[in-house]
Amino acid sequence: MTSASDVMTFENAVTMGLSRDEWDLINQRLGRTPNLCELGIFSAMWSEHCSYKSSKKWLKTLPIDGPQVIEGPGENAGAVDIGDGLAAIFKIESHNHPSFIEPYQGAATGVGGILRDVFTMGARPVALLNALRFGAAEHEKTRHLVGGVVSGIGGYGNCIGIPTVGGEINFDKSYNGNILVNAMAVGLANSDRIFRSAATGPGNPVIYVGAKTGRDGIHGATMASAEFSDETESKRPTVQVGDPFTGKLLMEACLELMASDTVLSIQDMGAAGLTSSSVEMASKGGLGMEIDLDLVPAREENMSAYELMLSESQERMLMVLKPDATETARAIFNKLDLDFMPIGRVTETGRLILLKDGGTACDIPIGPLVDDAPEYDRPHCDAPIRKQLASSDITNDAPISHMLKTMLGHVDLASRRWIYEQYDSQVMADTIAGPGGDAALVRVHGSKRGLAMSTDCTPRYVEADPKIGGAQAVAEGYRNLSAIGATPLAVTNNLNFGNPEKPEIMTQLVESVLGMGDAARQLDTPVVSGNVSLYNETGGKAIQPCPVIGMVGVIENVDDAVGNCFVAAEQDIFVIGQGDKTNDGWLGVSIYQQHHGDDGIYAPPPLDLVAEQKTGSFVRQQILGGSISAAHDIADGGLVVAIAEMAMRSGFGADIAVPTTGNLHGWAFGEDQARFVVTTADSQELIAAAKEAGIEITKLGMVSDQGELKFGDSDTISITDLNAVFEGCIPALMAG
Amino acid sequence: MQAIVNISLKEGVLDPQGRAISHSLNDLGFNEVGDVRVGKQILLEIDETDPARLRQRVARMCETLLSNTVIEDYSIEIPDEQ
Amino acid sequence: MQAIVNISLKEGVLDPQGRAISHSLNDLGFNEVGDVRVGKQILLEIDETDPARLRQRVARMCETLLSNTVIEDYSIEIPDEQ
Amino acid sequence: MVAIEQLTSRRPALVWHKEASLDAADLVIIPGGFSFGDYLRCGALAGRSPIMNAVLDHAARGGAVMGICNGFQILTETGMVPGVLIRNAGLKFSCRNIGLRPCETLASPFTIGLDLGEDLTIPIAHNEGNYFADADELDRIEGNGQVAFRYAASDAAGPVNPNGASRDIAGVLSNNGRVLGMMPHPERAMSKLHGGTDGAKFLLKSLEALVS
Ligand SMILES: Nc1ncnc2c1ncn2[C@@H]1O[C@H](COP(=O)(O)OP(=O)(O)O)[C@@H](O)[C@H]1O
Ligand SMILES: [Mg+2]
Repeated sequence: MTSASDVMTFENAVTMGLSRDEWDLINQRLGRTPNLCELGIFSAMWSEHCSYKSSKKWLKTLPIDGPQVIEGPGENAGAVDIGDGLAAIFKIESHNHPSFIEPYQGAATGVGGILRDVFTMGARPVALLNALRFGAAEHEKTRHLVGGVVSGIGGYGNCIGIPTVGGEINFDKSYNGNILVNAMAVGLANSDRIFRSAATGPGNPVIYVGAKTGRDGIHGATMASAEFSDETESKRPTVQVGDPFTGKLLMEACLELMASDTVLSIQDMGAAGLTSSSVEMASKGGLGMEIDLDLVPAREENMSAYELMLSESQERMLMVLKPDATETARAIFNKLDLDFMPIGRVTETGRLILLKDGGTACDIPIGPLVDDAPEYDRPHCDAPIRKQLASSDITNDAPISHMLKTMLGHVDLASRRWIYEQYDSQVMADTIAGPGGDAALVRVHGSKRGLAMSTDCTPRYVEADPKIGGAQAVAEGYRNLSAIGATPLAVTNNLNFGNPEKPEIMTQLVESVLGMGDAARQLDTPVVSGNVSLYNETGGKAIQPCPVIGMVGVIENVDDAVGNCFVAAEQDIFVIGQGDKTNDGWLGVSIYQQHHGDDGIYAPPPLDLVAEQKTGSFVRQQILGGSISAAHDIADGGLVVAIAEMAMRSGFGADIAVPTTGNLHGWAFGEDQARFVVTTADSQELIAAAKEAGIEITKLGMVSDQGELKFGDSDTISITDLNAVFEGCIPALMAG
Repeated sequence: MQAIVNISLKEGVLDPQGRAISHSLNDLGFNEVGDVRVGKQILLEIDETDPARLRQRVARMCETLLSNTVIEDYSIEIPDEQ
Repeated sequence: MQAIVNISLKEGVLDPQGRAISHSLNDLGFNEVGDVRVGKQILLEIDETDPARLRQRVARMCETLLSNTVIEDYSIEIPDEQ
Repeated sequence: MVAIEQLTSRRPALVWHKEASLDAADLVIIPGGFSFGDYLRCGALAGRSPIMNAVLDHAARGGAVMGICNGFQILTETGMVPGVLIRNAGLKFSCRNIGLRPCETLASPFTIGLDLGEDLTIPIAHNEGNYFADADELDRIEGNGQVAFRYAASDAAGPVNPNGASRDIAGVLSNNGRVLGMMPHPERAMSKLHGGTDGAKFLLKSLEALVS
């Protein structure tokens, strides 16, 4: 069935990223040597990207259950119950490597891909978020990459008509040669109408729909699993071009078809295209599949079986339909000028059989592709022990206002307006709170219920202490949702790390997954979906580890939510939560420390998950009960930065009392966890409630209509001055 | 001197814009239209008198900024070149 | 047969994209670059064997769809024409 | 759709772009979005879709048409309102609130109920909203009272004119005042929770004038 020249050798396997053991295993499972197409399929399915071979062991330790969970990891996206018979369906996914090579298209297709994961489940996407990491602001490539990625995200999301409501972005030199572009999509479906990918019913037709297949993105999955080198930049055709207009048509056609009772199973063609979609559908159903590759709609001539199976052309799906539904389905796709082609059928054989040009191009058992995918227990070591930075070792006597003003121009603190104004955050008219708040809030169309969401990670904490850092990402998401009054429900995660074959990198992965698991358990936010991106390195140097958390929660009535701006003069300002008892503030690996040009790695702020849950719940209850009028969690930059943010976005000022003991800059800029700044119109009630709940509450001062921040008696700065620095930073960076 | 840079998508790279235009032309009754590809044409006024040097410099501009050779090809025309 | 349509902005119409490119090139050290204008180049595969008729049809396509004559000029090239 | 339903308690009819005819209507609204991916030029491909002939007929009979954002771009592409919309001067998509100033115009159902002194706060979200016409044409439409709105203020940071539009023009009328094209999205300012209520105010006044 295969010609002699098509019989592969170990050398071929190596070029596809397979090891000696993996090659031997393939030969053993097949009982013969694979041909090119078969080897390509094995290499894609066994790539890090598709098989999770380095991370699987640790992902299994994450909590995935809870009464709210409808669908945990394993499907295209996770699903949680949000009440009213509705499910929120969401996932995050990385498109790091393609975005470095072609920032616009890489980011755009990242968005397109994650949207398909969500609507494949039968959900209408309602919101997009992202998490981005770029190299140092002054690095020669940064400006170009930021510009391209941001317009690519907007280009796809705006055009397909899904609002981009939130995200995060940081800069660090470790990303100079390897940026991170993680995209998250959130959708809504009826809980009893969720679609899954397991193929059913031998004999049922397998249908290809969407755009035609071209030679783009061949072996993207293996590229995403390989370390970056200068050579990668010449691996040209691995980048795909997105077509949001076709994406929109495909989404509408799929949702229309799913509203009828005809789709048995459905799977998008993402990484490794037709290979992973057909193999996963068949394997989940415990069945086989036979596909006639001559029937695959192709954009180019003479595509080989290998190319057809590994192409990552965008905007395509594979489905199994009820046999009598084909013509109704065809009509829907044809109306929208989309390809619709029965290309094969489900079989009982447990094999993947591919026909081409009258012969068999591939005949392999599906079991080994999935079940025998290698799983490694890679060596790791103890996490490094970090010294604590004493606040007095770094602070000086400069007035708070002076420090604040310069810090607001720090690229990791400054206003993100330049970025998020390029995203249509309001399309579909249900965005209650878009970018700029702690969590975004999107109303469930036609109701009062709202979905809250955010993405978070603080890589400098993860680098310093991966276990704390992994947990902190969850805690920060929890805080962000609590700060608007929403109840966190579940998370999705995107684990971005360097080369897992290095023990110190593997340690980061292991420890941060363990920390993440602890936090998700304590905060009752199970992990329902996720993605792993490894080998984020250039020239042997790894990125700062970045396990991103995307959190989703719910609020019964969006009218009850609060924002993070002051709302009225003369309201009292409080800090809720303990912080550092000595009043010295935690400045190790803070923005304050960075701002002083000290790039030492010290112990990150300690994290108390019980305190996180207690303070978060308290703030949420007080918001819903109406006694908090605005809330903001304290994160990067500490207490005074949080206050300044609440002021700058509102136009109000504040009079703040400063402590007379302890370290003043530590108090102002320390990044102690589990804290919120809130305002209230009824201090008595709030204080009483805090006492009763055993929550620390400290009065900071009062909102004023003076347009300035006053710290104590003699230190004052105008909001206009702060805004100029805050708003000016990123536009200046982008203008070059 | 003037230089013209034509930038087109590499063969095999999807051109959604071209596809949409081809469709639309067909719908408007131009049934004879098949494949359509859309590229960019950039006209540069450059303070340089030597055509050979000009071509070299423009090629550099293409590589560093004007085109992304991952998905695009470029070609350079120098109208005054003889 | 193939037809190439070059579409450029009319003189007097501001070209912000061209201006941005000129700026960026200057920033990158290509100080010799002055004015830059960005246009479109559309390649059409057309089922037509007579160059004269082809040119006529393509002109119609330009007028009806391909260019917005309020701000754009177009020119047509037929490579196979003699 | 939702906005109109909210204001009139009547559900507007939705028309597919491949249809060739249009039932009698008080007002045809061409909403925002990215029709056909905005390929070639924004609004160009949609401007030539079959339904547009019916819209042109409707307008020729004196029917009212409102084009919002991409709808405005489609109206310029079909020549139903003067001028064109080109790429934002900043070369970036821009989504934010702007202040919109109603101008003195010829008699038009869209502007008759508006207070000249009172700016409206309404969001924009577009990549190609930079209104362009040559100086003579601008003089002409200003002279005729065809400029419906100008950009007048911006929130916090950013310039008053968000896209480089000639003479700050944000919306124009046809020469009979029955067709309006505007870049800002009134349907995105329909409630206090949701961008303010100025959009609702404007839409309601237009609808009152149109549906007697
Ligand atoms: N870090 C993670 N945590 C939890 N689940 C994960 C993680 N990474 C991947 N998964 C789950 O593994 C499955 C396969 O993911 P992926 O290969 O990214 O899917 P797709 O092919 O749809 O892109 C999904 O169900 C995903 O949610
Ligand atoms: Mg998927």
